[in-house]
Amino acid sequence: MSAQPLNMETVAWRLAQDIPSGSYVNLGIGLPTMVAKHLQGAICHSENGVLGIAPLSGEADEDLINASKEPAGLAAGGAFFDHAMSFGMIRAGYIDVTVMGAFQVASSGDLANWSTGEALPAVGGAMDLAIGARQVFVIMRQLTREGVSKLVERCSYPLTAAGVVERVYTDLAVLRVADAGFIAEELAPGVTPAQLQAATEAPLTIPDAIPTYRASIVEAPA
Amino acid sequence: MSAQPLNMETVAWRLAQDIPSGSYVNLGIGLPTMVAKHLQGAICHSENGVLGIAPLSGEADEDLINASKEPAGLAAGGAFFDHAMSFGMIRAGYIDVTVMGAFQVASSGDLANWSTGEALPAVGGAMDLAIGARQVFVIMRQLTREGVSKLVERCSYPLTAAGVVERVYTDLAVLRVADAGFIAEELAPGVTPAQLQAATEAPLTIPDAIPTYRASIVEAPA
Amino acid sequence: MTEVQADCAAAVRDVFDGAVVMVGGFGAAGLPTALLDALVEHGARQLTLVSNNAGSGDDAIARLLAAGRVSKVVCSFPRSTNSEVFQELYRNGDVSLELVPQGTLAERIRAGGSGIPAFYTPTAVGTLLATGKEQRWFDGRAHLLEHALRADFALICGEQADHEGNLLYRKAARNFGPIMAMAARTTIAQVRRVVALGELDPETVVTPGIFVDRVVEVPA
Amino acid sequence: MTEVQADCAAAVRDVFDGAVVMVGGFGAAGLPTALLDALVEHGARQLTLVSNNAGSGDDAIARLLAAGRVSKVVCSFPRSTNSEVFQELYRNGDVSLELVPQGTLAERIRAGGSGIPAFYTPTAVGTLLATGKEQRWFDGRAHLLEHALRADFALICGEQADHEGNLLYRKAARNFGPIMAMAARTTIAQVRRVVALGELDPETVVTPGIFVDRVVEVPA
Repeated sequence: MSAQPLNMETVAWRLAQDIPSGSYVNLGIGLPTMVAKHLQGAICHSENGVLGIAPLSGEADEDLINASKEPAGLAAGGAFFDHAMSFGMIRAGYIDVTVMGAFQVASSGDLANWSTGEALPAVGGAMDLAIGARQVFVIMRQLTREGVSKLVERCSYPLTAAGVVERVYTDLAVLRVADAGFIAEELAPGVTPAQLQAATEAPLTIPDAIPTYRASIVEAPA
Repeated sequence: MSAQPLNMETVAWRLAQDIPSGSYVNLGIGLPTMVAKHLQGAICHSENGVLGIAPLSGEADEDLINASKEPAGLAAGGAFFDHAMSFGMIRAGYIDVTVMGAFQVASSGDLANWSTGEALPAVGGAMDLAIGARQVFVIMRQLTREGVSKLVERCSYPLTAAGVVERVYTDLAVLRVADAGFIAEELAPGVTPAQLQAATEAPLTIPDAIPTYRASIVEAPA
Repeated sequence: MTEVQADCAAAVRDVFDGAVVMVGGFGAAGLPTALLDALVEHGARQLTLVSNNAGSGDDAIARLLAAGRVSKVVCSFPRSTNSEVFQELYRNGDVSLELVPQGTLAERIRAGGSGIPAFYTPTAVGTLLATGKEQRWFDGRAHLLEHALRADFALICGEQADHEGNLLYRKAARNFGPIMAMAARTTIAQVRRVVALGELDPETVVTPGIFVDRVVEVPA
Repeated sequence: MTEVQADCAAAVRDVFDGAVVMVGGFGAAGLPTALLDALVEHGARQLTLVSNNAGSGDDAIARLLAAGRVSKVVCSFPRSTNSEVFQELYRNGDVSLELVPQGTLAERIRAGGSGIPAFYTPTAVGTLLATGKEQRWFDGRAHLLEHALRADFALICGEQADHEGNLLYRKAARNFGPIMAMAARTTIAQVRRVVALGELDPETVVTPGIFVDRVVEVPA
């Protein structure tokens, strides 16, 4: 595996380009929070009862935190509500896009991101978001630290939800989940089709004319 | 039937004496609304999303109406909420007493107060209140206009709910629903045990020492 | 995305024949009169109306019914004072009725807006309104299975809205507004005042804008 | 009837061994710290705790757990940052865990507070957390039957309360407070300020006092 792994900041930026202005978006814990600052005109939902959650800009307030329990800000036009309404919104399909991390994504769209079989699992709102949001986007590194592909034919970890993932953004490529498996849509800068193929343990189509995207952000040092 | 029917205002007053201060009370449409002005320290719930509903005192406001759709007032400490919460409150047992009118009450506590079999029935919140409130008190005249008892062994009209009525306040007596049927607790002023017995078509116990209550209000002309 | 509409005609422009339309209000409080009048003008037919009442006197629901636009009514209290318009249509078989206890109606709408397809409730067990419904026991008590209600459109009445669609209501005019806003694909709110973004206190917003598609200002 | 309590000890005086106790908060926001500390002091044991989290670092939930007062936790996210206290108790078998997806947890509590014994939800279908649960199809989609959660006590944290028990919250500290208040037989709220009757705007009350049994002022 010789692909130069992209800074995930660039991947977060690339993902944000696929979220239209005016979308209602929920960003999961971890990598997905990196997407926040690249969004243009989207309205962010936080499952702890906030619409209009925004990066912190000013003094931290212990009563205004995001789903990762970090201090946050509130955009003009935001609103607070209780947990029942917050998850009602999610289940009823009002969230246009949820961005989540993952341990594994299967070519069927199955998502595994809550448990690796550890003794003490925790699920949070992952299962609700996975089945409720209109689109599930995953952002993750394509390989584990051990170099194993997280794009798989069938998840070996416990499922969060079956057949829900629509798009996957990794440090190697942008992929779409289709009937026949993953379809690569764009390569990350500096990645070759062969490198992507080698890092994918699932049915994968790489079109001959696959483009490489260019990030228009200045990357911070990895 | 020679009993002198009481002014229902007196009955409403008598009923109100059995509602302790601090109770949460829902008053149904019609006769039950007469109870409002005799309550002491109770907090009135209106199913259209109001706690602290009070008799109108001031100018009518089209946005502040009671369940009978009449202009109302709001007590200090009142609150507005939506219909789902309003009926959640009712079903979950937060209403201590609901006062309802009735076409018939059976000695089993069955209540019929929404339909007499007419072509176009209407139910409103009657069924929710009947099963949800901790205590169901009925206020009604004991006889129909045709002189037929509304206290029955078995309701001939469609049920609102089975086995829910706890106490009945009529122009003849105050009655309790017990396993063996109605137990008269007090007679209305001027009513004899024989008159009550004659006006009741259901199992009825009239204790020998049954008291007659005295209304401490000045009755308006009938 | 919430659109601020110039007038009620624009707000109801795409209500289609056969649509399910929820209409807020309890009596006159919260009744979206201007939107209903625009709907009469618009002309959509064969509507299913989900509302607590079925018109009173010549109020806006009665006008919609009188114009012959409604084929079915789902409500709890069709026999309001002066509900002659509905009563005659019903007697003539021109409109059908699904009578639902008020709390069950509210909870079915709330379920529709919360991604809950069905729930159990103790209301109406052992009554005529339980006919044909599944009964099941929980904790020693019988309950009925009830299904969620969703709608193509909700017409509701608020007090204030901002450009994000956040809504405040006024007093008991709130009633069905918040839950109908959640349960409809397209929610249209007439409000007495549209205010700029940032003018509403995020603590006091009752219906977050995510549920509201169109707002139109109709001063009192 | 709502009682204004002089202190937290009085407010939690009758929490009994084996009680089910709901505790509001999402992380530190809305956590009723003073009430939880009073509960540790009070000494009730064998508690079932219903809360989103199972303690972090040495927060008030962790202190209650560390004191050995909890035998079961119902929550969605027990593995928070620094949840070592819970993790060790769990590993040693001293506390059991019912893991519930966060939205299902919220909806079960809301159902408990709304007289709904059970409902169907699409969340968790086909996952390990569906084990043993009834599955049923509605509109071509599989759902799980979930049961209401109720509690003997709810400990929640508000911003202001009046003497009727009406509550306001602050920002994202609202979270589970409103639904837990509905779902408990005895709801106890610590608030930053108790105000006189009439000082709260009836339009902005989030939790009506009917759901609140005791309030105690705990300034920030």
